This record gives sequence, structure tokens and C-alpha cells, in this order.
Amino acid sequence: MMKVTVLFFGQTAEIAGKREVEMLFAESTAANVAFAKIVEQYPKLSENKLLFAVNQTYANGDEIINHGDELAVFTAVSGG
Amino acid sequence: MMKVTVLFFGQTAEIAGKREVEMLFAESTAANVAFAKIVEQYPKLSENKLLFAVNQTYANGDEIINHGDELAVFTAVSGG
Amino acid sequence: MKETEKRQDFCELTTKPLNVGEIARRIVLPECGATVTLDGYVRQWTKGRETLYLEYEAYESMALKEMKKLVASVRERFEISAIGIVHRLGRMEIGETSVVISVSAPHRKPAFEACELLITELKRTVPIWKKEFYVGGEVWVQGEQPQS
Amino acid sequence: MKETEKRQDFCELTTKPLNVGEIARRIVLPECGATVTLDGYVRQWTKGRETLYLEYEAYESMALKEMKKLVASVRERFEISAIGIVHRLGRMEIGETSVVISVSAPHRKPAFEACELLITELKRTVPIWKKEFYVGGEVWVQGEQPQS
Repeated sequence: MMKVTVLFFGQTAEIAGKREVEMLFAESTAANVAFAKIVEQYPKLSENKLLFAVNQTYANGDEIINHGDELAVFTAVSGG
Repeated sequence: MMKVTVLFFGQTAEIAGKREVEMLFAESTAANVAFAKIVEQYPKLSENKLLFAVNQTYANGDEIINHGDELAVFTAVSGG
Repeated sequence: MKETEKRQDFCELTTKPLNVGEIARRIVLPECGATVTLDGYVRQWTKGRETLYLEYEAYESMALKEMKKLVASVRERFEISAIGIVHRLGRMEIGETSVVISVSAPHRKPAFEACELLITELKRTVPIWKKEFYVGGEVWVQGEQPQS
Repeated sequence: MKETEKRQDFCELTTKPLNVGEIARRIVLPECGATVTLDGYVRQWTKGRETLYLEYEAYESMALKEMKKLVASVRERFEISAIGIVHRLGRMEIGETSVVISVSAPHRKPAFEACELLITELKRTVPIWKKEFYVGGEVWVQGEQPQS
């Protein structure tokens, strides 16, 4: 198993009730599988359109997750 | 006869050797006639494309000049 | 030359009040004649509803990465010399600046175009979120979806 | 409302150094969320030729009249809240600001468009002239012709 850090921001942090959590995934897990598991753990997240990042880069879902990676789940950005 | 003030700026002031002069015109003189007389007096002005104003407004030449009017002769503007 | 220019670019996040003039003047270079600056700030009235204040938060490491990507891609497309982007985080009162984007260039037209594109893309891609506090409530402002 | 907004507009000529941030912040209004500012300044290098400094002069009374006309006409065309234009006169060194045009608006797009139109029209119609001093000479910069 690999340990990754999962980050939440703004609305997703409010829904998850935390800004950061560590999660374990099997080796060679794809990003979309990992994100599905995260949403499963915090089901209210799925009420929003979500964006995902792996290591500070927008994820397309195909990425293979590695030990120590930083994943993030958030809603559409609204800076400016 | 009517007395008007004629102003020069930038390049036209350098050519005329002055920034302001008073000139006399007959009653009911049109602006284009007045400007032609001014250029006649300072012939080197005609080496440049000139713009004319009557009372701080661009002139089209049809304006009838009145006593006390402020005329101006200058080259294309280059502010900014 | 391209290298010299690039050193002038900056992308920053801060919780301190922004000084729009200071940011705009930091990218003045000898080959430049114009700087276009967007100053984005907290609007009090939106369609008759009163905003009290906003709170901004960011995924800071990713936001800086996305801002730098944005700067690099906009640089490629326009005849411009330098770009400065500073976004403020935390609570901001009415009229306070949340973002400043400045673009300097030899001539003004590409600076206008680049500045407008930068703010449009920043709002679409840089992971920053704002929560609006109004009389009787608060809401996370919904942004646009980035197309990847 | 239109009247309230109009009182915020300003057109000024001065021989003193311009503070771009101060000018930009003067037009922030409660219904606004964005200000776009053009900072025009003395460029040192133009196609390999070095400018030493510039000297600006104006037909001041007419320049102010033309600036006000310009502000009124641009206001009609865009969803903007306030316009500030300040042009400096006299001698200006490299990098020193000669003109600042700021436009505030509820939303940024018309502010960009109005600001760009204002500088284009100012350069075409407002009676201000600049003389360029370079190594070994000086020249009155030739402007465009206004079409009436």
C-alpha cells in the first residue's frame, strides 16, 4: 500500500470537515480510482462539480498515483 | 476690423518664433480665410500639415470669426 | 534579451494589502512605453445585493505553479516585456484590491490584450476561492469550470 | 446615479510627477469591481535608437476641453462607472509617466475596451505635443492626423 496526502479547499474543506487527510491506496492505482475512493469517503462532495489535482497539477484521471503524492479535491475556482 | 488672438504650439511656435500674436481681420471673415492669412504671414508653416482651432475647438473652416476669438495653428498632436 | 526580461516577471500571493501603483511600476523596463494594469477589488453592490466582505483562500503551491504557467503561455503569444501578478488572500473589505495584474510592453496594444487574457485565465484556472459574506448569509462563489 | 457617477470623473494636466496608483484608486466606487489603468511613460529604446528625455507641451484650455469631450463620448458607449485622465507636461526622464488613464466598472471587459479607446483617441485628438531629445538631436514627434 502507498500513503498519499489528500487536500481539500474552500467548499470541499467545509464538506470534508478537514483540510488534509492521509489515505492508503494499492500500488499502481490510477488517479480516477483514487479520487472515486475519496469521494466515496465524503459522499457529500459529489453534490458539487469537482476538480482534481495530482502534485499541484490538474489531473485528467489517467495518472498513476505514487507513494507520497499530493492529491487535491476542490470545486471550480473563483479567484480574481 | 476685428482683433483676434492667434496661438502657436510646439513646432508652429518654433516656426513663427512666438507663441501668440494679435491679428486684425475684416468683419465676417471665415475661419479658412483667416487661417490662410496667418499661414501667408509665416510661410514656413505651410511645410507642415496643419490643424486649426477656433475658441479651443477644431475648426472645419466655415466658422465666422468674431472679435476677441482665439485662433490656434498647430501640427498633428502627439500626446500620450 | 528574452532571459533578461523574464527575470522581471513575478507571481505572488500575500495576505497584506496590495499597492497597485507599486506593482505596476515594478515591471517598467527600458524598452517599454506602456503598462496596462487590472486592479480587481471587492464590489459592494451586485444587482441590488450588498456584499459585506470577501474571504479568499488558495491552494498556494498549485496557485503559484498555475500562475507561472499562465505567465509563460501569455508571454509566448504577445509582444510584451514583463508580467506581474499578485493575488491577496484572507479577508478583504469593500474596495480593497484582491488581485493586480500588470503587463508592460514597448507598445500598448499587446499589453491590453495580454492583461485581459491573464485575468480571464487566472479566474478560470488558478486554484483560489472566495466566499462572499452578505447581510444574512455567506456563500462560496461558484467559478467557471476549466476545460483541460 | 448617472449624475453621481459623473462627479467622479476627472481630466487633469500637471507638471508634477504622476502617481499611477493614486490616480487608479480615485475612481473606485461601490458598484465597481475592476479598474483598468494605462500607464504611459518615456521609453528609452525605440528600434535601436536611444531617447534621452521628452518634453511635452499642451494647448491647455483646449486639451482639457477635448479630454472632457472624449470622456463624455466614451462614457456613452460602455458600461463603465468612472474615468480619470491625467497628462503630465514639461520634461520627463526615461521611465517617467506622461499619461495615466483609469477606467472603473462593475465588470472588467468594458473597462478594458474603454481604456484602450481613450488612449487611442487622446493621442489622436487632444492638443498635446512631445519633443524627443536623443543623442545628437531633437525632433517634434509627428502624430496622427485627426479625422473630423
